[in-house]
This record gives sequence, C-alpha cells and structure tokens, in this order.
Amino acid sequence: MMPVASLEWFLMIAAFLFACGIYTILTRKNAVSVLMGVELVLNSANINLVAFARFVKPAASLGPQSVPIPMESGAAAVIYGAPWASGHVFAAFVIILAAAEAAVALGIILGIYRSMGGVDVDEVSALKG
Amino acid sequence: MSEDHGHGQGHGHEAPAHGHGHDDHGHGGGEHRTHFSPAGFTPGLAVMLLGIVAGGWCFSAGRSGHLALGPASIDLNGLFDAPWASLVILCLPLVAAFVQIFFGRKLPRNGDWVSTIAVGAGLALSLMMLGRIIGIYDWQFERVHEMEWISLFSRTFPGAQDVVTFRVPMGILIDNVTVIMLVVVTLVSTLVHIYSIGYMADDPRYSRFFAYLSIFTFSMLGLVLCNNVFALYMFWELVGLSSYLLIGFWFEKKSAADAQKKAFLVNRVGDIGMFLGILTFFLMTGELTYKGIFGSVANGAFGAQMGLLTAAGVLLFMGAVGKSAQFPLHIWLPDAMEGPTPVSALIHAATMVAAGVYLVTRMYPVFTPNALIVIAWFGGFTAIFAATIALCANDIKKVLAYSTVSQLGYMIMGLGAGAYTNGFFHLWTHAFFKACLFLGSGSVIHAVVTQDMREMGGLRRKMPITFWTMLLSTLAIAGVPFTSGFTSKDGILGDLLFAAHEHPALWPVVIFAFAGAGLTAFYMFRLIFMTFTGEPRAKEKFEHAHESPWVMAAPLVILGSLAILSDKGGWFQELVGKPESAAAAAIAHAEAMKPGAKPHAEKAPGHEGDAGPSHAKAPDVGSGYVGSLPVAHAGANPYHPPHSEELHHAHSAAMVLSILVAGLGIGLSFFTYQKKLIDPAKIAAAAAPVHRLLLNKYWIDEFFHETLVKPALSISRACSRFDLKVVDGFVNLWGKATEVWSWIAGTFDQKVVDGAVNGTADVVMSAGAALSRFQTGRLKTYLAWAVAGLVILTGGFHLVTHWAQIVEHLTRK
Amino acid sequence: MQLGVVENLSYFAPEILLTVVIAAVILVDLTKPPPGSRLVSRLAATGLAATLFMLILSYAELELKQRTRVFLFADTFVVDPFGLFFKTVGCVCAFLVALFAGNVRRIEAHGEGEFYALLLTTTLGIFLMAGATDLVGLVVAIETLSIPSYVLAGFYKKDRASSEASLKYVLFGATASGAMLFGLSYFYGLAGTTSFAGIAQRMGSIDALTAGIMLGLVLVGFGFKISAAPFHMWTPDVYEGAPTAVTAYLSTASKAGGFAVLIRFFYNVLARPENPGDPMGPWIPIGDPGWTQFVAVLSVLTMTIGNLAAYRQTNVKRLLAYSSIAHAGYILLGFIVLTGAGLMAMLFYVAVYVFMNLGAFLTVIAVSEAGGGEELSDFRGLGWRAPFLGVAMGAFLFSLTGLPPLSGFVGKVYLFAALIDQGWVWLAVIAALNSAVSLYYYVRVVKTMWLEGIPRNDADVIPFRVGSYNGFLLAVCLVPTILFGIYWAPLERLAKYSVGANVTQPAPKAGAKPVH
Amino acid sequence: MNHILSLMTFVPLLGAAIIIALPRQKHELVKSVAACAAGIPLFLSYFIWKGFDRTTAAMQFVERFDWIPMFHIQYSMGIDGISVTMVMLTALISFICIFASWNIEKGVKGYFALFLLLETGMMGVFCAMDFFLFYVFWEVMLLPMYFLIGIWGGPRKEYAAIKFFMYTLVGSVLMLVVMLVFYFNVTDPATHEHTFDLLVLRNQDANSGSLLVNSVRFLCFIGLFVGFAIKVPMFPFHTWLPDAHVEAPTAISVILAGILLKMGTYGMFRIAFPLLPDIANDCAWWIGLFGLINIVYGALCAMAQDDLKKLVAYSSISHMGYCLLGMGAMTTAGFNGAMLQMFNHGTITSMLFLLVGVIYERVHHRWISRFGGLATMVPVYTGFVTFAFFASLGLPGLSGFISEAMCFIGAWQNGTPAYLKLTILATSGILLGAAFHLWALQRMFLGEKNKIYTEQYHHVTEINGREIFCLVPLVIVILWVGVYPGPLLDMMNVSLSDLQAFMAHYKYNH
Repeated sequence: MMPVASLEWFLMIAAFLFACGIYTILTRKNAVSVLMGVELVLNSANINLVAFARFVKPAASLGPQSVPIPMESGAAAVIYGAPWASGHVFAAFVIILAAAEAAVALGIILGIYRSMGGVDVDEVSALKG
Repeated sequence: MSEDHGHGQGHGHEAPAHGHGHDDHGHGGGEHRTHFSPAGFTPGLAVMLLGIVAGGWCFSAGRSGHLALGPASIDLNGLFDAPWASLVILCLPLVAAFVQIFFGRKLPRNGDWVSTIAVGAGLALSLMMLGRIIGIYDWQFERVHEMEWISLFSRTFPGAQDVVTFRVPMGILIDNVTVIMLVVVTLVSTLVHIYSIGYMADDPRYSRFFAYLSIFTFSMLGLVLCNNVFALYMFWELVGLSSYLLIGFWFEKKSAADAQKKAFLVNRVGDIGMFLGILTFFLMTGELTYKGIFGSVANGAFGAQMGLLTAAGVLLFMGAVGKSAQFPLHIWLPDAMEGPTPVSALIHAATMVAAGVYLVTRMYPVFTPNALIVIAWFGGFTAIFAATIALCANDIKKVLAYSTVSQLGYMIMGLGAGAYTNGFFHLWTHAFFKACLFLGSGSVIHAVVTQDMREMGGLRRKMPITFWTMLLSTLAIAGVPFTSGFTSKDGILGDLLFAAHEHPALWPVVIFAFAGAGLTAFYMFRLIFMTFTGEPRAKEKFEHAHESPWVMAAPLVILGSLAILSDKGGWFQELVGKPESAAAAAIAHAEAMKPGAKPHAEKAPGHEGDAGPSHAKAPDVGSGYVGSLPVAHAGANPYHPPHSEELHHAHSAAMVLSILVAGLGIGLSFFTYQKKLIDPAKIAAAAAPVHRLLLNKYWIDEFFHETLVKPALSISRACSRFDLKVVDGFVNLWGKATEVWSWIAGTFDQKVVDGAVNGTADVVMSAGAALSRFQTGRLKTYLAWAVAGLVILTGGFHLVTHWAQIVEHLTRK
Repeated sequence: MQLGVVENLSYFAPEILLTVVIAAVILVDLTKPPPGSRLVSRLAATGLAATLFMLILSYAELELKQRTRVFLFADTFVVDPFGLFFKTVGCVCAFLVALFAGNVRRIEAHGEGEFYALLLTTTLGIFLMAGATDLVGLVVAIETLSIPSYVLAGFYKKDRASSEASLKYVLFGATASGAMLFGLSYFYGLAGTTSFAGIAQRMGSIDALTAGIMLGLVLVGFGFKISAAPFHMWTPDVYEGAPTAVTAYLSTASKAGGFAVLIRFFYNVLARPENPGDPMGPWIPIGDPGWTQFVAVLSVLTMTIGNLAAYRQTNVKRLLAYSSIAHAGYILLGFIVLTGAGLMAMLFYVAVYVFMNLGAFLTVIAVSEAGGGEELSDFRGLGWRAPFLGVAMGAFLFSLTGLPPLSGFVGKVYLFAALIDQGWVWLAVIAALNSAVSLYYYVRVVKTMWLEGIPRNDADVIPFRVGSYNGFLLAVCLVPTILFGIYWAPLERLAKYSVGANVTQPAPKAGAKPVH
Repeated sequence: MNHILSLMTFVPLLGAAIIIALPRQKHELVKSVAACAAGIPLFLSYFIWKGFDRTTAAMQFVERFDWIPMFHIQYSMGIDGISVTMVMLTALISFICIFASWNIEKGVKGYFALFLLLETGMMGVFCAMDFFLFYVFWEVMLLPMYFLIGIWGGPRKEYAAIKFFMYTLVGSVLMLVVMLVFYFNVTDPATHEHTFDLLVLRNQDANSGSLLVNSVRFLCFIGLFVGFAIKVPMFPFHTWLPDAHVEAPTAISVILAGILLKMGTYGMFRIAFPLLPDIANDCAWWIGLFGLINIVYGALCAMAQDDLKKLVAYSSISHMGYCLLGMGAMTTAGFNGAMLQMFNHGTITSMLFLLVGVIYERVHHRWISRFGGLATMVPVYTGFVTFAFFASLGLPGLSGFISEAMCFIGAWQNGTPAYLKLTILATSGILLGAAFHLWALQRMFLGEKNKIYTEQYHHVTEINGREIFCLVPLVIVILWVGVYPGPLLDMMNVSLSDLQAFMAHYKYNH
C-alpha cells in the first residue's frame, strides 16, 4: 500500500513550477532561457490538467443553458464530453501548442541573432517611449 | 491755411479761424462769407426784424386762437388736441440733422439754412403754442397723446392668461411747463443757429456743426415733450450724446477730447443714480408715465416705506446733479467750455443744463419733504460754492461757466425749498440772459483773439452792441431791480426765507443764497469792468478788435432785451402752479397704516387733493412747510394764497436783502476794478491760501482723479494681468503641479513639452512623459509590470472588495 | 459510433473554405508566379471575399432554419449570430488588409505567399475564437491566431525593428498564454469538464480569492490579446515595428477576436441572463460578483494610460498604437455593465472602430508607399498636397475622437448610454473626459496635415499622389465611417441581433435604474 | 414652406458640396456660390418673419420624423420665440460674413466650404428640438471653426484654435453625459419610451418613471451649465475667447462673437432652465453673480487692452454678463431683456469686429496706442465706429440700450434683496462700458495724429463700398431695434413669458 499522493501535492508542484517559470522569464537575459521559462509555465499547467483529470469528478452535465452557447443536449455531453479524458486531451493539445510556439519563437530568436549577433533580450530595446 | 484743416484750432484757443484776422478772402470758408462784409448789415438786420415780426405774429395768432391766412382761418386748438404740432416741432430738427449729415457739404452755403429754418419753424409753432396757452389761461391745462412702445406679458402659470407686466408707453405730454420749455429751447436754439452762421463761418466742419446742433435740438425737445420717465431717460442720454459731440467738436485739441469724455462720463455717474431711481419707482408702482407714477404713489404704492420713497426721489435727483452740474458733479461743466461758444450758450447755459431743473420740476410731486431738503441743500451749496470759484477765474468763459453752475444751484435750491414757480421761472429768465452773456463773450473772443480777461479791457468803444447787451444781462443776473433776473431770483429768495421759517434746516441755505447773490453781482461786474472798461491791457489785440457782424449781433440784441422783458406781465406765475404733492398723499397713507392712527385725524395737508379738482387747502409738501404757493381754489392758479401775509413779509424782506447784497457786490467790484481803490492782488496775497484754493477750484478735479480715475485704471490693468496670468495661466500653475507629477513618475529629465492648450493638457503631457518612461523598450520591464499589475490588481482588488470577509475570517481564527 | 461529430458540418463552411484558400495560396505560391503579377494577393482577397459571402450565407441559414445557434464537434464549437458577427468583422479586416498589402512593394519583396498564408491562418484563428465554447477549443483558437501573428510581426526579416517587434511579441505572448493556460487549468479542475457550461455550474461554489486568482491569470491572456493595461506594454513596440499592414490587422482583427473570446468566456462562465432567453436584459454574475468592478478598473487604467501616453508620440504608427490601447479601454466599458445593451454597444463599437482604425493605418501605408514616412513630420502640409487623403485622415481621427457626425461618436454614445443606464455615471464621466482629452493628440496629426506648411496660394501646391488604388481603399473605409455616423440603424439592428437573436425589442424600461 | 427650417439648415451644406466640386482656380465663382448659399437662408428668414405666429409659445415650422427609432432619436426641427430671433440673426450675420471675407486669398474653396458647413451647424443648433440632434449640430459646429481659425487665423492661430476646441469639447462631453442621464430617466408618456425630445424632457417630473434624486439633478445642472457657460463665456471659463477672437480672421470673429456666444445662453434657455427648473431657481442668484462678475470684470479688462480686437472681445464678455444677469432674475422682463441682448449684441459686436477688420486690413496692426487723429483722415469710418461704440455702450435710441435696460429692470423686478445688491453693483457696468469705449475712441480717432508711427497714415484709406455694404444692414437693424423694439419683442415674448411662468411654477412648488 503505497501512500496516495493527494491533489494538493500536484497543485503545489505545479504552482512551484509556475513560479519558477515566471522567475526565469523575468530574470534571464538570454532569450532562449526566457523561452525555457515559458515552457516551465506551460508544463506547470499540464501538471494541473493531468492531476485534475485524475482527481476531480466531472460536473453532472446539465440541460441547455440560456446564454449564447448552452449545451445543445445533455446526452451529447455525456457521450462526447469525455470527462475522464478531457484533461489529458487538453494536456496533449497544450504540449503540441507549446512545441509550435517554441518552434516559432526559436525561429524568431534565430533571426534576431542573425541581425544583431546576440540574443540578449535586454539589448533588444530599440523600440520604446 | 487751406491745407491746415482747422488744426489751427489745436493751438492756443478755441477759434483759430479768427486767429488770422477777418480778411474776408483767404481760405475755404466758402461762399457763405459775404455777410461778414459791412454789407452784411442789411440782410442781417432784415432777417432779425423779419424774425421778430413773424414771432410776434405767431404769438398773437396763438393768443387769438386763430391763424388767419387770408380768408382761411385755422383753429389753433388743434395744436394740442392732436400730436402733429409737437411732432413737427420734434422731428424737423431730426430731419435737418439727417439732411446735414448726408448732403450737408453738397448744399449751397453748406446747408446751414436747413437747420436754421427747421428750428425756426419749430420756434414759430412753439410761439403759437405759448400764445395759445396764455389764451387758454388754465394753470392745469394738459394734453396727452400716447402709444404703446413696448409691452410684455407674463403668465402666472404656463399657458395661463397673459397679463401685461412690463409696459413702456411712448407719448407726448403738453402742458404749460412743456410749452414754456419748448419756447425756451426753440428760441435760444434758433438764435444760436443764426449766431453760429457768423461765428463758425470759417470752420471746415461747418455743416457738421449744424447737424450736431440739430441733433441736440431734437433730443432736447424730445426730453421736454415726452410723457414718461423711460423716454425722459432716453432723451436725457441723447442730449448727453449731442453735448459730447459738440464739446469735442474741435477734437484735434486734446483738451477738447478730454473734456467731451469727461462730460459724458460724469453725466453717466448721475444717470446711473437716476436710472436706479426710475427702476425703484417702476418696481414699486409698475408705472413709467409721470401721471401713472404720481397716481399710484399718491395711492400708497410705497406703503409705509417713506424712507424708500425719499431715497427714490434722491436717486432720481442724482440725474439732475449730473446734468445740471451740481456739486460734486459740477466738474464737467467748466471743461465743457472747450466747445465752441455758441454751444456753450445753447447747451451749457440755457437748455441742456437746465434739464436737471426741468426733471425736478416734472417729478416734483414725488419728492418727500426730506428729499426736498436734500435737494435744497445741494442747490444752495452749489450756488455759493461755484460763485466763490468764479471770483478768481480769469477766463471769461470759465467765469460764465461757474456763474451758470451757481445759477443752476439757485434754481435747484428754489425747487427744493418749495419755490416751484419761481425756481422754474428762474430757469426761464436765466436761459435768456445767460445765453446772451455767452454769445456776448463769444463775440468778444471773436474780436480779441483770447479768452483771458486780463488781456482785454476798454472794449466798450470798439463793440458797443456787445457791451450794452451784456451789461443788461449782467444787471439781470446780478439781480438788479426791474430786470427779469431780479424778479425770479428774488422770488426764490423770498420763498426760501419763508420756508426757512418753517424748517430751520434751511437756514444755512438761506445764508448761502444771499451770500451767493452778492458774490454773483461782484464777479459779474468784475467781468464787465475787466472786459469793457478801463484801458486796454493788450494793445495789438485791442487794435484788432471790432464789432461782430449783424448775424451775430442780432441774437445778442434780442436776448439782451429779453433779459429785461422776459418776466413782464406776470403771465408766468399765472400759468405755472405747483402741482399737488403725491408724496404728501403717500405720507398720509403711511400715517394711516401706522397702528392706532385715526384715519382722518390729522391727515397731511392737501390730502383732499385726491378728492377731485378742488384744492381746498394747500397741496403742501408733506409737513406743509412750503407755504409759498399753497392754496388753489378750484381751477385757479394757487399763486396768490389768502393767508400769504408772512409770505409777503418774507418776500419784502428778501427783496430788501437781495438788493442790498447786489448793490454791495456791484459797488465792491466797481471800486476794485473800475476805480482801482482796492488792489485785488493785495487781497489775494493777504489771503494767499484761500486764493490758491479758489484758483485750483478746491482741487475737486484732482481729488476725483486721485480717488476714482487712477484706481479704476490700475484696477483694470490688474484685472487684465490677472486674466492673463492667473485665470488663463492656470497653465503655469499646473505646470508646477506637473513637476511634482513627473517626479512621482520618476522623471526628472522629462521636460514638459510646450504646446499644451491649458492646465489639463500640461498635466496630460507630463503624464504621458511619465508613462513613456515605463515604456523602456525592454521586454522584461513589460513582463514585470504585467506580473506586478496582475498581482497588485488581483490581490489589492480582492482585499478591497472582500475586506469584511477577510477581517471576519482572521478574527474567527 | 455516432456521426454527431460531423453533423451540421455545413455551418462550418466558412472555416473550411478559408482553410482551402490557405492551402491554395501556399500551392500557388509554390508555382512561383511572375513577380509583379499580384496573383497570390488577388487570390487571397478573392478567397476572403468568398468567405465573407459564406458567412452571410450562414447568417441567412440560421435565419431560415429559425435556429438561434448550432453546435458542432461535441458542443465544443458553436455557430451563432454572435460568433458570426466577429467572424464577419475579422473577415472584413483581413479582406481590407489583404487589399492594402496588395500594393505594398516591400511585402511582395519578402514573399507574398507566406504573408497571405499567415494572414489567412490568423483569420482562421479568429473564426475559431469566435466559436469556441470549450477550453481546449479556446486555447487552440487563440494560439492559431497568435503564432502566425508573431511571424507576421517579424515579417521583414532583415528589418531590425520588425524582428525586435516579433521577438517581444512572441515572448510576451507565450508568457501570457502560459499564464492563461495555468489559470484555465484551474477552471478545468474546478468543473472536471472543459466545456464552458459545465464550468459555469461550479463557479458559484468557489471562494472569492481563488476565483480572483483564476480570473486574474485568465485575464492575462485575454488582456494581452486586447492589449488592456497592464498587459498592453508590448503593443506600442510591436505596432511600431511590425509592417504597417500587419499593425493595422493586429489593431483591429486580432483585437476583435480577443473581445469575442473575452465576451464568450465571461458571459458563459461567469454570468448568466437574469431571465433566461433575454440576453438583452440585465445579467447577473455567477459566483463572485466582484469581477465587473475589477474589469472596470482595468478599463479605466487602459483608456487613461493609452490616451496619456499617446500625447508625446511623434511616430504616427506608435500614436495610433496607443490610441488603439485607449479604445480597448472604451470597448471594455460595455463589458462591465452586464447588460445586453452593453454587449450590443461593444459589438457596435468594434464594428465602427474597425473601419476608422483601418482607415487611419491605411493612410499611413498610403503615405509611406507614396514616398512619405511614418513620422509626424512627414505629414506636414499633406492635407494641402493631397486633399482627399487629408480629409479622409481627418475624418478617421475625429471619428476616433468621437465627434459627430462620425461613427466613432455614435459608438461612444452607445457605450456611455449602457453605462449610465446601469448607473455607472462616474465611469461615464471619466470616459467622456478621456475622449475629450484624446482630441488633443488626434488633432495634432490633423494640425500637422492642414495647419502647417500652408501654401501661400493655390498655385504653388506640390501635389502628393497616393494613387487611385489606395484612394479607392480610403474611400472604402471612409464611407462607413461617415455613413454609420449619420444613419446607423442597420448596424445597430445587426449588433442587437448578434447579441440576442431571439430578442427584438430594446430592453430599457422606464427609468430603469435610479442613478446613484 | 413646411420644410423651411431644413432648407435654411442644409442649403448651406449643399452650397459647400457644390463649392468642393468647383475647380480650385475659380475664386469668384466659389465666392458667388457661397453668397447664394448663404443668401437663400436669409431670404427664407423673411418668410419666417412673416409666418411666425407671435401669439403662441408652441413650436412652429415643425418637422419631425424618426431618425434612429431604436434609440428614439428623432430628426425634429422647430422654432419658437426663443430660437426664432437667433435663426434670423444667424442667417443675416452669415450672409454678411461671406462678403466680409471676400478678399480671402489662400484656400478659397476650403474656406467657404467650411464656412457654409459652419452655418449649417449653427442653424441646426438653433432649430433642433431633439437633444441628440442638438448635440450633433453643436459638435458639428466645432470642426469647421477649428480649421477656420487654425488655417486662416493670425500668428498664434494654432494655439487659439486648439484652445477653443478643447474648451468647448470638454464642456460638451459633460453635456453628453447629462443628456444620456436624462434619456434614461425620462419616458415619453405618449409612447412609454425613453426620449431625447426636449419638449418632453422639459416636463420630466411628470414624465419620468423615477425622478432623479436632487443631488444628481444638481450635478446634471452643473454639467449642462458649465457646458454652456464655456460658450457664453462665463467668467472662469472665458479665457479661450480673447485668443480665439484675436487670432481668427475678421469674418470668423464676427461669427464667434455674433452667434457662437449666443449658443451658450440659448442653451441655458432651451435646455438647462426648462430641464432643471428647480435647480435653476436655486442657482439663480449665482447665475446673476457670475453675470455681475462678467459685466464688471470684462469691462475692466477691456479698459486695459491696447489691442482693439481684444478690447472688443472683452467687451463681449461684459455684454454677455447682462444676459446672465437678466436670466438669473427669472422674470419676464429679465428673460426678454436677456434674449434681446443676445440679438443686439449679435448685431453690435459683429459691427465692431467688422470695423476692426477694416482698419486692420489697412495698417496691419490693431494697437490703439499707435493710432490717433484718425477722425480727420477717415471721417466716414470714424462715423461708423462712433455709431458702433455708442450702440455698444448702450446709448438710447440704439438697440444696446433697450436690452441692457430691460435686463436691469428684470433683475430689479426679481425683488429679492440679494439680487437687488447684484443689480446695483452691476449698474457700474454702464459707467465702465462708457469709459473704455470713449477712451478707446479718443485714443484712436481724436486728438492729433500719432507722432511716432507716422508711416501708417499713408495706408489709412477711407472705408470702401464692400465694407459699407456689410455694415449698413447692421446699422439699420441696430437703429430699428433701438427705436422700435416692439416687433422683435413680440416674437420672443410669449415663449419667454411661458418659460418664466414654468420656472416660477417650479420655484414655488419646489
């Protein structure tokens, strides 16, 4: 019987990661490491998502809402809402997006490196005022 | 000279045209020069005689009530029963003025005849009217022709019935006083017109001068014809305007320009008071016509507020103080002598300045006893005050000016003392002899090119007509028996004495009055002696001197003779009777209002006046001290009251006294300036301070300049600086504030860019500057701000909104 | 096995078409069309026009089928008038920008294909944002918009400013979306489902602090998109550095998308109509009601900072960047009053804002294309040399200020009206003063164009030719700017219909709220 | 004829459109088109003069149709006694100003197009019966004014223009907010909908579902009042005026002083007073006080000016003070006086600015102290100036006097001691006004020629035909109103007395 880690643990770790990420972003000079900070942040979100997916019992889905976009049909929700999976799906999407973002960002950083011969974000401050 | 467009007038003295003698040729006086040649004698005299004859004919026609033109005969009652006659009199000068202004220079003789004929026709009609009223011989005669001018409704609630709340009628009121004033105005005006033909002959703005004269005549006639205070005020201002224009007729002279401005402004001061008075009457009575005001005042429109009634009267009187140059607003009149002499004669001696007296006469019924005492004091003090200044004046016109002020003082004082008839009568007589004196002085100045009496002397031989006419007038003004001046002035003094019996407050005024009379006699004869007798003191000027042409002399003759004759016949006293006092009735009302006042116990005398035309008892003013003209049996002029013994005593006493002081004055000046027994210089030296005081006219002008003019100017400058610096310069103020702001924003170096339109803009600019400091261009700063903002906003906001819960949460633990 | 996933796919036609166009653009570009033949740009423009047409069709389809909304893909995507409105706006922007870019030489030089492919992709992103009703879909949509725009911002690769802009943009954007994701993860955790409706169920159950933090984190993302303070600071730099056409696009279309998401999220997850079926009526917040005040503070900050900072700008693009920040603040006003009227005002304002702002940027493009610059000094006396350009720019700027009879004024009136109707008078006053103050810097541009460098006489005017093509485009922006200022009833009807299709009659009852 | 107001409002706009279409070089053609476009409203105003029913306070020549139904905005035009005189004044002054600006050289097309646009705005303001419409026209007026001052103005034109613009805009956004507050708190009893219709808003007590709380009513009044006071301009908000007047070209100064200032007081009559009668009554004394300050302060500032145009500008401030004094009195005579004063000041001050323009065109400066002795050189011009000055200082027989007197009488009728004090102090304005006018007159025209600045006298030529043509109509109007104001007063009296009764009603039931 190994002890079951409760949700709080995961959340704390995630929050810690998030903080680290923000700290990195704010402190690092090198654009790439800033990007790494961003990745940290994204992954902290992922941890949350997966943890929630594991622990949280999905809300009973309900009848049509008034608002511009209510659920069309409760049944549909039950079937396609895929509550047990949605967290993981979400996480997967996030990973993909993170990758795409990183790719674009790196490309841009490369461009900067070409044109300026450096990737120090503090140097990149011609536009201001 | 011809290129010197009358700038000559700038130099030395008023009438430069005469500066270069009377060579009949020379410069552009134009064709209207002929009558200067001795040949001018015949037409001049002819015109005069013709005029006199015509006038007499009109007058007698009026007496008879029928104007016989061959077979046809016009009933002259039409003069009054329809407004046309008065309107013709009123409008002819106006038309003339327009003709002059627009076509004057194109007309032959520059159109002087237009104005002259216009006013002459007015004179003819006025004479007819005079004749008519004498024919009718009813002291209560009166006709009113009225029309709506402005009438505004208002409503008690939206859409309700309209009620007229504000109504200004325009109308003509013709009664004896009006007609007499009409004659005064038109007569003097006509003569001055004729006189000016000669006097202004060489002036480049000849036609303009006549235009102005006509404008003045129009305004003055309107002033005397209108039937309500609003219109009165309007014409009051208009005569002010024409006086302004005429005083500054030679505006190239700075002194003239100053004088005209001064005249207008000083008058405005009085006018403000008058305006407030009118407003007060309007507020209380809701009426603007004379009759309306009198009626509702008599019916207790003022309730118990007799103080207010007095105040309103005094405010109204302020107008007279300004216009009739009473102390302390007399200062403009002497300066007004900058104007051409005919103007001084017409406006500043005979007619306009008398408007104040006319005002008091007109509004007489609304003055409460206290108001009348104030008026009397003003008048009396002015009379003596001006006379003293005149003692030391050496400018011939200044002497006359101050004597005018003093004489106006007499009239005002008389009215204030209840000498209604005689006060007004003095206006009538004074108009002629003072006009004569001014025109005479004009012709003297015309002859010897100076106004300084010390450079004259012995002119009698050179200009006899001028001398004799002026002498007659001087006798009149000095109050020598058998002259018109004597009758009127003595009348005033008598009534004053009598009034003083009843009202001790008037005793000082009595003293002023008699002393003034003596002084008048003195300085007037000083004028005569210094000018006409003795040895000429300025030879070459004397050589130059000559009698004026007939066109100028004729008016002198007429006026001079009027100075003797204008009081004869006693018709005046028969026609002008004191109206019953509305103020008395009002006071009676107030008394009745007082708690415990028995309704008919002691009602003010003349209270029955309300009960129809029967003037059983004297319509005395208030406490009835003015016994002079009390009782009116039904319809008859209340000039000869039954119980007038003490009045007669007063009059005889006054007569003796006034003859004495007059004689004294004349004698003194005779010994001083004719016989040279007394050396004025010595006296002056002996009483040096007094002399200086008088020479400097008591420093009144300086006083006003220091206390009013200067402060006003500096205040105005202060205001505009304030406007620039503070109100607008809110900019700079904010500019300072922005320094602080910038500092808070951590920007010392950010200079606030200029071009801000106002304070806000400046703040905004520097705020922008501050903000742009945040925009460092460094990504990390941005992110830092984002994070910080997030934390601060979220946390702070949570704290703010959920403070209660948090506290409660903490305390629970 | 159900077909639910693909049912009603016809409603997805615009998106599909757009995707096809993107593919087509890329393909055509691969064929190396001869330079100067604006083949790609024409294709893109045509494609967007067609998409626009499709959008109108789907409007019509909704109407005909009497359906207020249609759900797709397991309720993760919705087609409704609200979404269609923003899609249309985005599409129009993209269309106009495509036309602008159509004759910008420099873009052609850097390869039209990429440009238009990216542009259309962002448009697709906006489409998805307007329809997303699910956290996953939301995130995907936002990134679909963001990632290509990062590239677009740095489209001039050699240009330092451009690449700097893109770097700032990408890093800031990535961070923002990271924070947002972190926040969204909590929302998921709250409900265990990613659908808005599901989350709305649980919102009531959490305490204020948590809600505040979640909200704050999410707002970072949204705030970044609409560049609301304090997440606005990237805006001026990026707008200045990016190619003007891109700037125009970012300041209108992507902002519109941001607002679409913002409204969609908040008005589903955090608020519901007081009486269901009347979205035009007042709404009530779910759970912690504080967020409206929170957003109010944001909007005040945004508009004030935007206006103040715009004062000192000498670069017209940068000035307009700040002004667009301020306008985000104005638009947020409609967001906080929690009424359908407020939403309607927002939609209306977005619509008119798009035209005037695009017009302003287009003027900048036209000037620099015709040999001028982007600095204020380059505009000196331009009004006299190119009267139409001057008049048009004047109209756009005064409309941005909010002076009648221009559409910007009407938009502001609707916003203020919504505020005052709900008793936010103080906020209305602040906003009004802000717009008064904003006059100053807008007028500075007008002043430079008209009041400076005035020719002595009409003879010695050196004409400044912007070309008939740009002239025509200016007119295209100018007409609605003026027209909607004089007669805007149709637009209003559209906006109202988009907020609550089933609501016909405007809400405010007699003296709805006593002002306090 | 039932679209006469729309015609008067939009014919100038049409003219502007035509002018824009015209080729740039055809100056004469442009000018004559402008003259026609401005002439038609003047011609039409004759029919208004004929057809105006002087016995009713109701709106006349009404046109009304829905503009934006969903927002209950109507295009509703109409005039009553309060606006009719202003409409006719606008038509007259605009027409004159076209000729006054005949020798504009640069940007002729733009100038006249903007000018006509301006006239449209002004007409619209005076005709609008719908608050929203009113506001739109109110703002529409700003734009052309900004350019007219900023492009064709004097040396500091840009500063003056933006200052004018900012001031007015700040005022009007406040007005906008208040307008919306009213919209949402008042319903039209007929339709049970919110409304911008001023006539309905006027009775908002009766018509509003929930009456605003008093404090808010007060704030609303302040908002409106400040908005209008800036235009009047009232004491603390007046500083835009001297700059704008001085820098603007002659014709525009004439429009500014002759018509734009009136919009402030008109707005009070039309909106601030009827919409918030109770508050207006409470503030009456303060309005009077500001009137007093305007009168005295303006006159004092004017006295210290050396720039003739600035002097006239400050004199306008002083004269508008009489309007405020009369309005604050809340009496029929006061209202009529204020209204008449608006009209008269419109004519008199226009004349003054035209005359300033005349001399400025000759010698290109306006420094009073540099002149002197002009009267001998240009008697006719001097005559006109003297006429205008005396009209302006309230000489009886000229229009200025009647209105000032009526303002005073109205103020006096107010009767409350506090207000009487104001009035008594205000009478000093009569003296100060006379003082600075006459002083200026003397310094410029009387006395001897200036010794230092002699060369300017070579340029001093007599006033020419075109200028006289511009002045004569004004002279006639001034004389006519001065001698027989009855007809004009009859036009405004009923509406104003109705308004006064309305106010009084709220005063006592308050």
